[in-house]
Amino acid sequence: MPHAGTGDAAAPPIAGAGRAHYRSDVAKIVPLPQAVSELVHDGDTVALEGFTHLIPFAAGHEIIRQRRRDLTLVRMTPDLIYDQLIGAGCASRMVFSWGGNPGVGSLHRMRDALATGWPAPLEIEEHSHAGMANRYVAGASGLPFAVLRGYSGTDLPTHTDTISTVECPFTGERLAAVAAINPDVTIVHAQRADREGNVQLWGITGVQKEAVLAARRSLATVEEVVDELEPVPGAVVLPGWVLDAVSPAPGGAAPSYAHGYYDRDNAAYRAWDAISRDREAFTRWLRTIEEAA
Amino acid sequence: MPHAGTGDAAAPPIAGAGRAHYRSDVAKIVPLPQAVSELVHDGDTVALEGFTHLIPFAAGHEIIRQRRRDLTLVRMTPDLIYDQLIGAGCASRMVFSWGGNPGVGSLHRMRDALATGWPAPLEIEEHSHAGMANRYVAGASGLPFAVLRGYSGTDLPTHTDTISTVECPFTGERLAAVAAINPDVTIVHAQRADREGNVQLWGITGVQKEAVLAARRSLATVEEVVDELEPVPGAVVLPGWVLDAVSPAPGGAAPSYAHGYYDRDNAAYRAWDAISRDREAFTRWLRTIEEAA
Amino acid sequence: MSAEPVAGTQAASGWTADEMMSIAAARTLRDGQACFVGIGLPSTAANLARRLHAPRLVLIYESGTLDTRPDELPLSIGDGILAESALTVVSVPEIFNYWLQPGRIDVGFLSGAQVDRLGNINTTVIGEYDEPTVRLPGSGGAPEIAASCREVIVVMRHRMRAFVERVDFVTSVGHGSGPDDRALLGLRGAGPVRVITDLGVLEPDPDTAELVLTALHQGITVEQARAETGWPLQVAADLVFTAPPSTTELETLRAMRTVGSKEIP
Amino acid sequence: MSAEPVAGTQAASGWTADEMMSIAAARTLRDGQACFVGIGLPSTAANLARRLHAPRLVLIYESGTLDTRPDELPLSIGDGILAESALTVVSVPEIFNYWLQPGRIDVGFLSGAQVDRLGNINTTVIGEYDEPTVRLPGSGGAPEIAASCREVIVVMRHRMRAFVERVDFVTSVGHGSGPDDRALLGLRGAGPVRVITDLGVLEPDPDTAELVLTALHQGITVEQARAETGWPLQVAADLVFTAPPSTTELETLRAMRTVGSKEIP
Repeated sequence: MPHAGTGDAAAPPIAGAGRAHYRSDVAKIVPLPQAVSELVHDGDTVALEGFTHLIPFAAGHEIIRQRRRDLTLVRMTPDLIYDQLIGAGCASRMVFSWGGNPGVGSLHRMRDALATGWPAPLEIEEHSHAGMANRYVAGASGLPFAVLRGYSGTDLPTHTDTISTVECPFTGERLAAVAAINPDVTIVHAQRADREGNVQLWGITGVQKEAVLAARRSLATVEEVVDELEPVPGAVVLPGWVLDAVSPAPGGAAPSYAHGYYDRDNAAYRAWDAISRDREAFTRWLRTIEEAA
Repeated sequence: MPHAGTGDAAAPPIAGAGRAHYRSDVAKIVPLPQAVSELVHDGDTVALEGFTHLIPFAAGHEIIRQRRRDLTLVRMTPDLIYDQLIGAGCASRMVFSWGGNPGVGSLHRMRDALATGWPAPLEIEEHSHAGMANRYVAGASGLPFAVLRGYSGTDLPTHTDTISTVECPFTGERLAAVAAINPDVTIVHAQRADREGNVQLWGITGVQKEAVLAARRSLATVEEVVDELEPVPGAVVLPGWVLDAVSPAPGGAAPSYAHGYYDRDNAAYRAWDAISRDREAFTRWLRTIEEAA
Repeated sequence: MSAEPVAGTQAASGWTADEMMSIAAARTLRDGQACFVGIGLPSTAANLARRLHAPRLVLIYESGTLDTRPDELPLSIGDGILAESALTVVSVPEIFNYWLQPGRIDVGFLSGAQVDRLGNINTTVIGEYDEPTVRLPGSGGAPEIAASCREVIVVMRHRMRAFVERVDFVTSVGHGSGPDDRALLGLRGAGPVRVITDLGVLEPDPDTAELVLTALHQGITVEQARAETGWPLQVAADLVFTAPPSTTELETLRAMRTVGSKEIP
Repeated sequence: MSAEPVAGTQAASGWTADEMMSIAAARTLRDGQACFVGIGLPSTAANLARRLHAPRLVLIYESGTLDTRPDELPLSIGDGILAESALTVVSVPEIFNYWLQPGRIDVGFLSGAQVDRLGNINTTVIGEYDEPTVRLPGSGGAPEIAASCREVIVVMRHRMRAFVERVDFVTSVGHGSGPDDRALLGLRGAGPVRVITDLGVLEPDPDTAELVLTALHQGITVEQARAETGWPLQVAADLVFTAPPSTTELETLRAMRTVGSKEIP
């Protein structure tokens, strides 16, 4: 895998990993296999965020290759990469608000795991988008919960115990409350980083900033490492000191897209429907990923 | 006063004014005197926001000229323009978190009003920046309150009844709560607008977006009206349909600055100290403003 | 998924039932409104309205794209074309908290797998939650769109399995269990004011909040609508027929291309 | 406001008391730390540190400028130069909620009108709140900076009227009313670990949280410090003397210009 000069296979361990909210060291630019190896552990709560755009596929495939198990996968819009992680047996739990193949249909590996427990049983914790977004906001803000107008009258609170209510101390009004989410690791994909590990992403930026800031550890994969981050309208910049590692991964969001770099491969999303419907087809696909080290 | 072609002295009333959160009409580009006349009423709660940058001085002076009375002035960082409004007798109340002449010293008109009631008694409601920022966030979000880690152990809650506490329904932790703020009118200054009334501001953008979105009515004064809003890195864009009016006011942030247009007039801030210390000097200054219609 | 030719197939009338549905939905949007758009049928209808009578319709997608004017139809809620053609793009928390939640959006435009007699919508599961017959994608932005928009318009193909007495799961509240329920639940928008299908239009009865048939598309009968509705469908006294698609409407709709449509048959 | 020449005037020692204070404060910052900076003395010290031993010090101002590297000193917290030289500029709500509140800032760098025996800070009023002798600017960002940074460093001129037994108003909590108070109040940072003045350095006693004298600047005596302190100032057993300013430190400090300084004498 191509990577910038400062990271190589013999790079020392990532300095900041695991120091939660106290990370003043600059993110290290390290190869993706090392970053995943050091930052993602069995049993972790892992968020690979992205709202249709900049989905961290390369990082997800590396998690599959490293055969992580018993992960709790968190994401507002779990799509193909979560279907793949679930089918590969990496996950025991999914926390989400909309799970599907955008523009195509269902996630068949997720459905199979839910219905039959293949290859491993999958629990779910289900929210609305507004609820999930606010859970990340609370996590990023160092608060235990967030308040919103939501869920009232729906059947979700019956099934999800991270939804509750709170009373306004000024008006007495009852509002929905959701528990903060603080992933052990958040992984995002971005257009680029500078050599100090500052990361820049633009286009639809979703909930990525909040997901990174809510996490105990974080990794950004990037299309390229550059000398200078030219300002871009609408860009979100994540300072290197809130990231534990940055890994070059050109094309790392494909088949989703990277605004300004490449388009969404809609054919691949469509093709996934057939692959994922069939355990054998999926298993063959999985082998190609595992062997593409 | 220079203004764009679509607004003139005989312009019909602003369509959206007073429709609170349901404003789908596009902001009308109207002269500043008309906008202030229609949008700011005696007794209103008015926020003229700006964090050192883009302070809406021209709009404040127009409020002085139109002799509005009994206003509640809201702002995180009341500075010269609030000192001027208070000295001119427009205000009966101020809601704030830091009141001073940035880099110079105190607000003498504010101090005089507080100490002696000249020219009118002034009540205050005092918060921290974090509290005020979150009050605007709650207001912009249509929530009655916001939660934060703040105020604990300070003497502020004793004096300010819009500070309370709330218990996390998940952890039982007690956190600070602040009441939402929803000004009757928010006024901000921005670099530019397009002819549909979409407004763009950049540089230090402070809490302006939240202050506008929290308000029942809103006005943006702008350096210029342009055909097309070229995207600018870091810019905040306020769609015309959340504004009631846009008024051209070139130089309308002076003596504060407009990033990309003109610098801060530090000498004017320093000169204000002497003017504001003395009621007579202030009264002479006030006459120049009132006569500059 | 392609439309089943229930009625009004192109051969018979010059347009498909889906086309009639999209056109009828587009017509209900007024120029200058701010519209929170779900993907699929709502997105098609809203973009059609923008090309017809509502050039200043403000389209908002939950991906954070504000006042977006795509020249092709997006395939997903987060397509690049939505960001490129937007007045501005904000974060996902901001779109929900600052834009949707306070009630500043005029129209929420939704679809679903099931809608019931009282306009409640299900996009979560068919069957029991823990042992579903069909696991659907889930909530997405719909619950809060349904709660907070000034009014909600639902666009769905009219099928027996979708128009049910009571949804299996309330993902998004329509009129809850009756006309006062939204107020009791603290929901501030008016809820579904119209369900537009490929057969006609249903609207809540002011007294009972029950969806009743208020319009039929050209060539559709009350019996056809009743046959595809899972409750005893009432018919409004002033039932009307939808005006057939105009040439402009049809041509505009057919000229709209979906992003990447070369690849998606 | 110019420094009163209490001690170490330039004539006698080659540097002023204010210069020694800024240099001592700058020295306490470590490279790579994230530092939330108040305007005035803290800003001078932090920018000096960045030019000396801490080039990767991350400076954060409450105006929303993240990792800013101004080549002149800002006059206010919201100067254009802070935005122009920042890695990124975020909104004011974001700077408090996402950056300060979760405890991801290493050092909060504050000043004040009064500091007391237990490190509490007053920037609100001298005298009674409702009938103040002096109305001060108020809280600004200080209460939450003091609450949430990993540690707090206070920089203030050492004067009897400012170093008081008990502040007239607790704007920002130092150690509250004793060593366990921060934990009881739910404040997660360590609070003031050091008060750097133009006379020396005070640090909280680990057992009582009372500020005790731990260092004196060159040429200052314990008596001078006691004379300017409003409580019986204890002296640490291992009291040290601050190293005098190096030529590099002094030259760097003196070469720093304030924005618009031509106009501000």
